[in-house]
Amino acid sequence: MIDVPQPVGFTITEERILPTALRLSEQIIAEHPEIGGVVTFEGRVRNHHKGRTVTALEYSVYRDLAIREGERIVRATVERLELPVAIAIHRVGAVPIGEMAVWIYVGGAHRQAAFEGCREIIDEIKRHVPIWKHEWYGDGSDEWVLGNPQ
Amino acid sequence: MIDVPQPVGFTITEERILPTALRLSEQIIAEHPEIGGVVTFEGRVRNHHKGRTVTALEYSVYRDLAIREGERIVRATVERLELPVAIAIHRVGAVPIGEMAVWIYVGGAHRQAAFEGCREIIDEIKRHVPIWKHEWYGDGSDEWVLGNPQ
Amino acid sequence: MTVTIRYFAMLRQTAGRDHEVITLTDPDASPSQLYDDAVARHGINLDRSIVRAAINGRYVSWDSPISDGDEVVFIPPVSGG
Amino acid sequence: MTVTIRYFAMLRQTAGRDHEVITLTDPDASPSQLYDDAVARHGINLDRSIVRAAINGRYVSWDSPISDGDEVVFIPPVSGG
Repeated sequence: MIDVPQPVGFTITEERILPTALRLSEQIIAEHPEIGGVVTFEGRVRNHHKGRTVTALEYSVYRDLAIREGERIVRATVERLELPVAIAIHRVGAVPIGEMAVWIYVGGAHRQAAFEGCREIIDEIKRHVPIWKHEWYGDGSDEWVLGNPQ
Repeated sequence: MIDVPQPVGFTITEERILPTALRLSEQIIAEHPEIGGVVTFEGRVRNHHKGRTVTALEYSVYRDLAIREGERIVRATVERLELPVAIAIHRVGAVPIGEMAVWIYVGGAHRQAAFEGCREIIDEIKRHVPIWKHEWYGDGSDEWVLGNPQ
Repeated sequence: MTVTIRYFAMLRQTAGRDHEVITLTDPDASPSQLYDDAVARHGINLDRSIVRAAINGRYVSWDSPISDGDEVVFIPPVSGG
Repeated sequence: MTVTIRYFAMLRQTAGRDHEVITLTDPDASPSQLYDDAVARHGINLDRSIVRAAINGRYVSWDSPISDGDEVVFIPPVSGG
Protein backbone atom coordinates (compact mmCIF):
# COMPACT_ATOMS: atom_id res chain seq x y z
CA MET A 1 0.00 0.00 0.00
CA ILE A 2 1.46 3.33 -1.10
CA ASP A 3 1.46 6.02 1.54
CA VAL A 4 -0.65 8.84 0.10
CA PRO A 5 -2.05 11.90 1.90
CA GLN A 6 -5.87 11.79 2.19
CA PRO A 7 -8.37 13.02 1.32
CA VAL A 8 -6.30 15.51 -0.73
CA GLY A 9 -2.78 14.79 -1.86
CA PHE A 10 -0.14 13.92 -4.40
CA THR A 11 2.58 11.33 -4.14
CA ILE A 12 5.41 9.75 -6.13
CA THR A 13 6.13 6.04 -5.84
CA GLU A 14 8.23 3.29 -7.35
CA GLU A 15 5.65 0.63 -6.44
CA ARG A 16 2.75 -0.77 -8.47
CA ILE A 17 -0.24 1.57 -8.17
CA LEU A 18 -3.08 -0.89 -8.79
CA PRO A 19 -3.34 -2.49 -5.33
CA THR A 20 -3.41 0.94 -3.68
CA ALA A 21 -5.95 2.23 -6.20
CA LEU A 22 -8.30 -0.69 -5.56
CA ARG A 23 -7.95 -0.38 -1.80
CA LEU A 24 -8.41 3.41 -1.74
CA SER A 25 -11.50 3.16 -3.98
CA GLU A 26 -13.19 0.96 -1.40
CA GLN A 27 -11.99 2.93 1.59
CA ILE A 28 -12.95 6.39 0.35
CA ILE A 29 -16.38 5.20 -0.74
CA ALA A 30 -16.94 4.01 2.84
CA GLU A 31 -15.58 7.13 4.53
CA HIS A 32 -17.21 9.85 2.40
CA PRO A 33 -20.98 9.40 2.12
CA GLU A 34 -21.28 13.03 0.94
CA ILE A 35 -19.66 12.12 -2.38
CA GLY A 36 -22.12 11.62 -5.23
CA GLY A 37 -19.73 11.24 -8.14
CA VAL A 38 -16.24 9.81 -8.46
CA VAL A 39 -14.12 10.17 -11.58
CA THR A 40 -10.83 8.34 -11.87
CA PHE A 41 -8.12 8.46 -14.48
CA GLU A 42 -5.59 5.69 -15.07
CA GLY A 43 -2.69 6.55 -17.32
CA ARG A 44 -1.06 3.36 -18.54
CA VAL A 45 2.15 2.42 -20.27
CA ARG A 46 1.23 1.61 -23.85
CA ASN A 47 2.95 -0.89 -26.09
CA HIS A 48 3.14 1.67 -28.90
CA HIS A 49 4.18 5.31 -29.37
CA LYS A 50 3.87 7.20 -32.66
CA GLY A 51 3.71 3.97 -34.61
CA ARG A 52 6.67 2.31 -32.91
CA THR A 53 6.56 -0.72 -30.61
CA VAL A 54 7.57 0.19 -27.08
CA THR A 55 9.39 -2.62 -25.28
CA ALA A 56 10.42 -0.87 -22.04
CA LEU A 57 9.93 2.44 -20.31
CA GLU A 58 11.45 4.29 -17.39
CA TYR A 59 10.40 7.54 -15.73
CA SER A 60 12.97 9.91 -14.20
CA VAL A 61 11.89 12.48 -11.65
CA TYR A 62 13.21 15.60 -9.95
CA ARG A 63 11.50 14.65 -6.75
CA ASP A 64 11.56 17.89 -4.71
CA LEU A 65 10.00 19.95 -7.45
CA ALA A 66 7.65 17.15 -8.53
CA ILE A 67 6.12 16.84 -5.08
CA ARG A 68 5.82 20.60 -4.71
CA GLU A 69 4.18 21.04 -8.14
CA GLY A 70 1.93 18.00 -7.73
CA GLU A 71 0.63 19.17 -4.37
CA ARG A 72 0.12 22.68 -5.68
CA ILE A 73 -1.88 21.37 -8.65
CA VAL A 74 -4.13 19.10 -6.59
CA ARG A 75 -4.76 21.76 -3.94
CA ALA A 76 -5.56 24.44 -6.53
CA THR A 77 -8.12 22.19 -8.24
CA VAL A 78 -9.71 21.13 -4.95
CA GLU A 79 -10.10 24.75 -3.88
CA ARG A 80 -11.44 25.99 -7.18
CA LEU A 81 -14.04 23.24 -7.52
CA GLU A 82 -14.74 22.62 -3.81
CA LEU A 83 -13.91 18.94 -4.04
CA PRO A 84 -13.96 16.79 -0.89
CA VAL A 85 -11.49 14.20 -2.26
CA ALA A 86 -8.66 14.42 -4.80
CA ILE A 87 -5.69 12.07 -4.83
CA ALA A 88 -2.98 11.68 -7.46
CA ILE A 89 -0.22 9.08 -7.57
CA HIS A 90 2.59 9.04 -10.16
CA ARG A 91 4.86 6.05 -10.50
CA VAL A 92 8.53 6.50 -11.47
CA GLY A 93 11.41 4.18 -12.34
CA ALA A 94 10.89 1.25 -14.70
CA VAL A 95 7.18 0.60 -15.36
CA PRO A 96 6.20 -2.57 -17.26
CA ILE A 97 4.00 -2.27 -20.36
CA GLY A 98 0.31 -2.26 -19.42
CA GLU A 99 0.79 -1.09 -15.84
CA MET A 100 -0.39 2.22 -14.44
CA ALA A 101 1.98 5.19 -14.60
CA VAL A 102 -0.48 7.59 -13.00
CA TRP A 103 -3.74 7.30 -11.09
CA ILE A 104 -6.07 10.13 -10.18
CA TYR A 105 -9.15 9.82 -7.97
CA VAL A 106 -11.55 12.75 -7.64
CA GLY A 107 -14.77 12.73 -5.63
CA GLY A 108 -17.36 15.50 -5.72
CA ALA A 109 -20.86 16.12 -4.48
CA HIS A 110 -21.87 16.12 -8.16
CA ARG A 111 -20.34 14.61 -11.26
CA GLN A 112 -19.56 17.82 -13.18
CA ALA A 113 -16.94 19.00 -10.70
CA ALA A 114 -15.47 15.50 -10.42
CA PHE A 115 -15.02 15.24 -14.21
CA GLU A 116 -13.60 18.74 -14.49
CA GLY A 117 -11.28 18.26 -11.52
CA CYS A 118 -9.91 14.93 -12.67
CA ARG A 119 -9.17 16.25 -16.11
CA GLU A 120 -7.60 19.44 -14.83
CA ILE A 121 -5.27 17.53 -12.50
CA ILE A 122 -3.95 15.18 -15.17
CA ASP A 123 -3.58 18.02 -17.68
CA GLU A 124 -1.64 20.14 -15.19
CA ILE A 125 0.54 17.22 -14.09
CA LYS A 126 1.48 16.63 -17.70
CA ARG A 127 2.37 20.32 -18.06
CA HIS A 128 4.30 21.04 -14.89
CA VAL A 129 5.47 18.02 -12.88
CA PRO A 130 9.15 17.32 -13.68
CA ILE A 131 8.95 13.69 -14.74
CA TRP A 132 10.52 12.42 -17.95
CA LYS A 133 9.81 9.31 -19.95
CA HIS A 134 12.62 7.23 -21.45
CA GLU A 135 11.33 4.71 -23.99
CA TRP A 136 13.03 1.71 -25.61
CA TYR A 137 11.70 0.48 -28.95
CA GLY A 138 11.38 -2.79 -30.80
CA ASP A 139 14.10 -1.77 -33.30
CA GLY A 140 16.66 -1.45 -30.51
CA SER A 141 16.65 2.36 -30.37
CA ASP A 142 15.65 4.48 -27.37
CA GLU A 143 14.52 8.04 -26.79
CA TRP A 144 13.81 10.59 -24.08
CA VAL A 145 10.29 11.69 -24.87
CA LEU A 146 9.89 15.47 -25.01
CA GLY A 147 6.55 16.81 -23.80
CA ASN A 148 4.99 19.96 -25.15
CA PRO A 149 6.93 22.88 -23.65
CA GLN A 150 4.96 25.39 -21.54
CA MET B 1 -19.64 -11.03 -10.64
CA ILE B 2 -22.21 -9.25 -12.82
CA ASP B 3 -22.50 -10.56 -16.35
CA VAL B 4 -21.60 -7.62 -18.59
CA PRO B 5 -20.83 -7.65 -22.32
CA GLN B 6 -17.18 -6.84 -23.07
CA PRO B 7 -15.35 -4.88 -24.25
CA VAL B 8 -18.40 -2.75 -25.17
CA GLY B 9 -21.70 -3.06 -23.38
CA PHE B 10 -24.39 -1.91 -21.00
CA THR B 11 -26.15 -3.89 -18.33
CA ILE B 12 -28.72 -3.56 -15.55
CA THR B 13 -28.25 -5.41 -12.27
CA GLU B 14 -29.71 -5.72 -8.79
CA GLU B 15 -26.34 -6.75 -7.35
CA ARG B 16 -23.61 -4.65 -5.78
CA ILE B 17 -21.42 -3.17 -8.52
CA LEU B 18 -18.16 -2.71 -6.62
CA PRO B 19 -16.81 -6.29 -6.76
CA THR B 20 -17.44 -6.45 -10.50
CA ALA B 21 -15.89 -2.99 -11.02
CA LEU B 22 -12.73 -3.96 -9.17
CA ARG B 23 -12.44 -7.27 -11.02
CA LEU B 24 -13.09 -5.76 -14.46
CA SER B 25 -10.54 -2.99 -13.83
CA GLU B 26 -7.83 -5.58 -13.34
CA GLN B 27 -8.98 -7.83 -16.15
CA ILE B 28 -9.31 -5.15 -18.83
CA ILE B 29 -5.96 -3.65 -17.97
CA ALA B 30 -4.41 -7.07 -18.58
CA GLU B 31 -6.27 -7.80 -21.80
CA HIS B 32 -5.94 -4.44 -23.59
CA PRO B 33 -2.31 -3.26 -23.78
CA GLU B 34 -3.30 -0.79 -26.53
CA ILE B 35 -5.18 1.34 -23.98
CA GLY B 36 -3.26 4.40 -22.78
CA GLY B 37 -5.94 6.11 -20.71
CA VAL B 38 -8.85 4.84 -18.65
CA VAL B 39 -11.53 7.11 -17.22
CA THR B 40 -14.14 5.71 -14.86
CA PHE B 41 -17.21 7.28 -13.32
CA GLU B 42 -18.88 6.02 -10.16
CA GLY B 43 -22.29 7.47 -9.39
CA ARG B 44 -23.09 6.86 -5.74
CA VAL B 45 -26.17 7.10 -3.56
CA ARG B 46 -25.72 10.22 -1.48
CA ASN B 47 -27.02 10.76 2.02
CA HIS B 48 -28.48 14.14 1.03
CA HIS B 49 -30.61 15.61 -1.77
CA LYS B 50 -31.45 19.30 -2.07
CA GLY B 51 -30.75 19.86 1.61
CA ARG B 52 -32.72 16.88 2.88
CA THR B 53 -31.33 13.76 4.52
CA VAL B 54 -31.87 10.69 2.38
CA THR B 55 -32.45 7.52 4.41
CA ALA B 56 -33.31 5.04 1.66
CA LEU B 57 -33.49 4.87 -2.11
CA GLU B 58 -34.89 2.56 -4.72
CA TYR B 59 -34.53 2.61 -8.51
CA SER B 60 -37.34 1.42 -10.79
CA VAL B 61 -36.61 0.44 -14.37
CA TYR B 62 -38.43 -0.26 -17.61
CA ARG B 63 -35.96 -2.95 -18.50
CA ASP B 64 -36.58 -3.57 -22.23
CA LEU B 65 -36.22 0.07 -23.13
CA ALA B 66 -33.42 0.66 -20.63
CA ILE B 67 -31.25 -2.06 -22.15
CA ARG B 68 -31.97 -0.88 -25.67
CA GLU B 69 -31.20 2.78 -24.88
CA GLY B 70 -28.15 1.94 -22.78
CA GLU B 71 -26.64 -0.21 -25.52
CA ARG B 72 -27.42 2.41 -28.14
CA ILE B 73 -25.71 5.12 -26.08
CA VAL B 74 -22.56 3.11 -25.39
CA ARG B 75 -22.25 1.96 -28.99
CA ALA B 76 -22.76 5.48 -30.37
CA THR B 77 -20.02 6.88 -28.14
CA VAL B 78 -17.63 4.05 -28.94
CA GLU B 79 -18.10 4.56 -32.66
CA ARG B 80 -17.84 8.33 -32.57
CA LEU B 81 -14.66 8.36 -30.49
CA GLU B 82 -13.13 5.06 -31.69
CA LEU B 83 -12.86 3.64 -28.18
CA PRO B 84 -11.61 0.09 -27.67
CA VAL B 85 -13.43 -0.38 -24.34
CA ALA B 86 -16.62 1.12 -22.88
CA ILE B 87 -18.73 -0.60 -20.24
CA ALA B 88 -21.65 0.78 -18.25
CA ILE B 89 -23.51 -0.90 -15.39
CA HIS B 90 -26.60 0.54 -13.70
CA ARG B 91 -27.94 -0.93 -10.50
CA VAL B 92 -31.69 -0.98 -9.80
CA GLY B 93 -33.90 -1.90 -6.86
CA ALA B 94 -32.99 -0.76 -3.33
CA VAL B 95 -29.45 0.64 -3.17
CA PRO B 96 -27.95 1.42 0.27
CA ILE B 97 -26.56 4.89 0.94
CA GLY B 98 -22.93 5.15 -0.15
CA GLU B 99 -23.04 2.29 -2.64
CA MET B 100 -22.64 2.63 -6.39
CA ALA B 101 -25.74 3.18 -8.50
CA VAL B 102 -23.85 3.40 -11.76
CA TRP B 103 -20.35 2.57 -12.96
CA ILE B 104 -18.81 3.49 -16.28
CA TYR B 105 -15.43 2.34 -17.56
CA VAL B 106 -13.96 3.83 -20.72
CA GLY B 107 -10.56 3.00 -22.18
CA GLY B 108 -8.97 4.86 -25.07
CA ALA B 109 -5.64 5.02 -26.82
CA HIS B 110 -5.37 8.56 -25.43
CA ARG B 111 -6.92 10.29 -22.45
CA GLN B 112 -8.96 12.94 -24.28
CA ALA B 113 -11.28 10.42 -25.92
CA ALA B 114 -11.60 8.45 -22.68
CA PHE B 115 -12.66 11.57 -20.73
CA GLU B 116 -15.06 12.70 -23.41
CA GLY B 117 -16.55 9.23 -23.84
CA CYS B 118 -17.08 8.59 -20.16
CA ARG B 119 -18.79 11.92 -19.67
CA GLU B 120 -20.96 11.51 -22.75
CA ILE B 121 -22.14 8.07 -21.66
CA ILE B 122 -23.20 9.15 -18.17
CA ASP B 123 -24.84 12.32 -19.51
CA GLU B 124 -26.80 10.34 -22.10
CA ILE B 125 -27.80 7.65 -19.60
CA LYS B 126 -29.19 10.34 -17.33
CA ARG B 127 -31.16 11.78 -20.25
CA HIS B 128 -32.57 8.69 -21.91
CA VAL B 129 -32.42 5.47 -19.91
CA PRO B 130 -35.83 4.82 -18.25
CA ILE B 131 -34.78 4.46 -14.63
CA TRP B 132 -36.48 6.37 -11.82
CA LYS B 133 -35.28 7.18 -8.34
CA HIS B 134 -37.60 6.90 -5.34
CA GLU B 135 -36.14 8.56 -2.24
CA TRP B 136 -37.16 8.38 1.41
CA TYR B 137 -36.17 11.24 3.70
CA GLY B 138 -35.29 11.73 7.35
CA ASP B 139 -38.57 13.53 8.02
CA GLY B 140 -40.58 10.44 6.99
CA SER B 141 -41.61 11.76 3.58
CA ASP B 142 -40.74 10.20 0.22
CA GLU B 143 -40.58 11.36 -3.38
CA TRP B 144 -40.16 10.13 -6.94
CA VAL B 145 -37.32 12.27 -8.21
CA LEU B 146 -38.07 13.90 -11.56
CA GLY B 147 -35.08 14.31 -13.88
CA ASN B 148 -34.79 17.15 -16.35
CA PRO B 149 -37.15 16.36 -19.23
CA GLN B 150 -35.59 15.99 -22.69
CA MET C 1 -57.88 -3.67 -31.22
CA THR C 2 -56.36 -4.02 -27.77
CA VAL C 3 -53.17 -2.55 -26.38
CA THR C 4 -51.43 -3.01 -23.08
CA ILE C 5 -50.37 0.06 -21.17
CA ARG C 6 -47.61 -0.49 -18.64
CA TYR C 7 -46.96 1.97 -15.81
CA PHE C 8 -43.68 2.67 -14.05
CA ALA C 9 -42.48 4.75 -11.13
CA MET C 10 -44.78 7.62 -10.08
CA LEU C 11 -47.28 6.74 -12.79
CA ARG C 12 -47.58 3.23 -11.40
CA GLN C 13 -48.16 4.68 -7.96
CA THR C 14 -50.78 7.18 -9.17
CA ALA C 15 -52.57 4.72 -11.47
CA GLY C 16 -52.52 2.08 -8.76
CA ARG C 17 -51.56 -0.67 -11.22
CA ASP C 18 -48.56 -1.84 -13.20
CA HIS C 19 -50.49 -2.41 -16.42
CA GLU C 20 -53.93 -2.39 -18.00
CA VAL C 21 -55.37 -3.74 -21.22
CA ILE C 22 -57.31 -1.17 -23.23
CA THR C 23 -59.67 -1.76 -26.16
CA LEU C 24 -59.36 0.96 -28.79
CA THR C 25 -62.23 1.69 -31.15
CA ASP C 26 -60.46 4.50 -33.02
CA PRO C 27 -57.98 2.91 -35.48
CA ASP C 28 -56.08 6.22 -35.65
CA ALA C 29 -55.57 6.43 -31.90
CA SER C 30 -52.11 7.76 -30.98
CA PRO C 31 -50.05 7.55 -27.79
CA SER C 32 -51.02 11.14 -27.02
CA GLN C 33 -54.73 10.22 -26.93
CA LEU C 34 -53.99 7.20 -24.77
CA TYR C 35 -52.04 9.39 -22.38
CA ASP C 36 -54.78 12.02 -22.17
CA ASP C 37 -57.32 9.24 -21.48
CA ALA C 38 -55.08 7.73 -18.79
CA VAL C 39 -54.62 11.15 -17.18
CA ALA C 40 -58.40 11.56 -16.98
CA ARG C 41 -59.02 7.98 -15.86
CA HIS C 42 -56.40 7.84 -13.11
CA GLY C 43 -55.97 11.43 -12.05
CA ILE C 44 -52.37 11.58 -13.30
CA ASN C 45 -50.93 15.05 -12.75
CA LEU C 46 -47.86 14.94 -14.98
CA ASP C 47 -48.03 17.25 -17.98
CA ARG C 48 -47.53 15.44 -21.28
CA SER C 49 -44.88 18.00 -22.33
CA ILE C 50 -42.40 16.40 -19.91
CA VAL C 51 -43.42 12.79 -20.61
CA ARG C 52 -42.19 10.59 -23.49
CA ALA C 53 -43.95 7.69 -25.17
CA ALA C 54 -42.61 4.22 -25.97
CA ILE C 55 -44.12 1.39 -27.99
CA ASN C 56 -42.77 -2.15 -27.70
CA GLY C 57 -39.61 -1.03 -25.94
CA ARG C 58 -38.69 1.88 -28.23
CA TYR C 59 -39.15 5.60 -27.85
CA VAL C 60 -41.71 6.94 -30.37
CA SER C 61 -43.26 10.30 -31.13
CA TRP C 62 -46.63 11.14 -29.56
CA ASP C 63 -48.43 10.85 -32.91
CA SER C 64 -47.06 7.42 -33.86
CA PRO C 65 -49.48 4.80 -35.15
CA ILE C 66 -50.55 2.05 -32.75
CA SER C 67 -51.14 -1.58 -33.78
CA ASP C 68 -53.17 -4.33 -32.22
CA GLY C 69 -51.25 -6.02 -29.40
CA ASP C 70 -48.77 -3.15 -28.88
CA GLU C 71 -47.27 -2.43 -25.49
CA VAL C 72 -47.46 1.30 -24.77
CA VAL C 73 -45.48 2.94 -21.99
CA PHE C 74 -45.43 6.54 -20.78
CA ILE C 75 -41.99 7.64 -19.60
CA PRO C 76 -41.86 10.36 -16.93
CA PRO C 77 -38.60 12.37 -16.73
CA VAL C 78 -35.97 9.76 -15.95
CA SER C 79 -33.74 10.08 -12.89
CA GLY C 80 -31.20 7.31 -13.07
CA GLY C 81 -27.42 7.65 -12.82
CA MET D 1 29.99 31.91 -4.65
CA THR D 2 29.33 28.30 -5.54
CA VAL D 3 26.14 26.69 -6.83
CA THR D 4 25.23 23.11 -7.56
CA ILE D 5 23.69 22.30 -10.91
CA ARG D 6 21.73 19.04 -11.03
CA TYR D 7 20.93 17.31 -14.29
CA PHE D 8 17.96 15.08 -15.08
CA ALA D 9 16.77 12.94 -17.96
CA MET D 10 18.27 13.73 -21.37
CA LEU D 11 20.40 16.53 -19.89
CA ARG D 12 21.97 14.07 -17.45
CA GLN D 13 22.72 11.75 -20.33
CA THR D 14 24.23 14.51 -22.48
CA ALA D 15 26.19 16.13 -19.65
CA GLY D 16 27.39 12.75 -18.50
CA ARG D 17 26.83 13.61 -14.83
CA ASP D 18 23.98 14.04 -12.37
CA HIS D 19 25.41 17.22 -10.81
CA GLU D 20 28.34 19.57 -10.79
CA VAL D 21 29.49 22.33 -8.47
CA ILE D 22 30.21 25.63 -10.21
CA THR D 23 32.08 28.65 -8.86
CA LEU D 24 30.54 31.92 -10.04
CA THR D 25 32.59 35.07 -10.20
CA ASP D 26 29.76 37.27 -11.52
CA PRO D 27 27.45 38.15 -8.57
CA ASP D 28 24.68 38.99 -11.06
CA ALA D 29 24.79 35.61 -12.78
CA SER D 30 21.33 34.32 -13.71
CA PRO D 31 20.04 30.82 -14.55
CA SER D 32 20.06 31.80 -18.24
CA GLN D 33 23.81 32.45 -18.14
CA LEU D 34 24.39 29.18 -16.29
CA TYR D 35 22.38 27.34 -18.90
CA ASP D 36 24.24 28.93 -21.81
CA ASP D 37 27.53 28.00 -20.13
CA ALA D 38 26.34 24.42 -19.57
CA VAL D 39 25.24 24.16 -23.20
CA ALA D 40 28.71 25.23 -24.34
CA ARG D 41 30.52 23.08 -21.79
CA HIS D 42 28.61 19.84 -22.38
CA GLY D 43 27.35 20.11 -25.95
CA ILE D 44 23.69 20.25 -24.86
CA ASN D 45 21.44 20.66 -27.90
CA LEU D 46 18.19 21.70 -26.25
CA ASP D 47 17.13 25.28 -27.01
CA ARG D 48 16.57 27.35 -23.89
CA SER D 49 13.15 28.46 -25.18
CA ILE D 50 11.72 25.01 -24.36
CA VAL D 51 13.58 24.57 -21.06
CA ARG D 52 12.54 25.93 -17.65
CA ALA D 53 14.73 26.84 -14.70
CA ALA D 54 14.32 25.85 -11.05
CA ILE D 55 16.19 27.01 -7.96
CA ASN D 56 16.00 25.02 -4.73
CA GLY D 57 13.01 22.99 -5.90
CA ARG D 58 10.90 25.84 -7.29
CA TYR D 59 10.32 27.03 -10.80
CA VAL D 60 11.88 30.48 -11.35
CA SER D 61 12.25 32.86 -14.27
CA TRP D 62 15.45 32.77 -16.31
CA ASP D 63 16.62 36.12 -14.92
CA SER D 64 16.13 35.28 -11.24
CA PRO D 65 18.96 36.12 -8.84
CA ILE D 66 21.19 33.28 -7.64
CA SER D 67 22.59 33.00 -4.13
CA ASP D 68 25.59 31.17 -2.75
CA GLY D 69 24.77 27.50 -2.14
CA ASP D 70 21.73 27.42 -4.42
CA GLU D 71 20.72 24.27 -6.24
CA VAL D 72 19.96 25.10 -9.87
CA VAL D 73 18.12 22.68 -12.17
CA PHE D 74 17.26 22.96 -15.87
CA ILE D 75 13.91 21.33 -16.72
CA PRO D 76 13.49 19.97 -20.26
CA PRO D 77 9.87 19.60 -21.51
CA VAL D 78 8.29 17.17 -19.05
CA SER D 79 6.67 13.95 -20.26
CA GLY D 80 5.03 12.33 -17.26
CA GLY D 81 1.45 11.17 -16.96
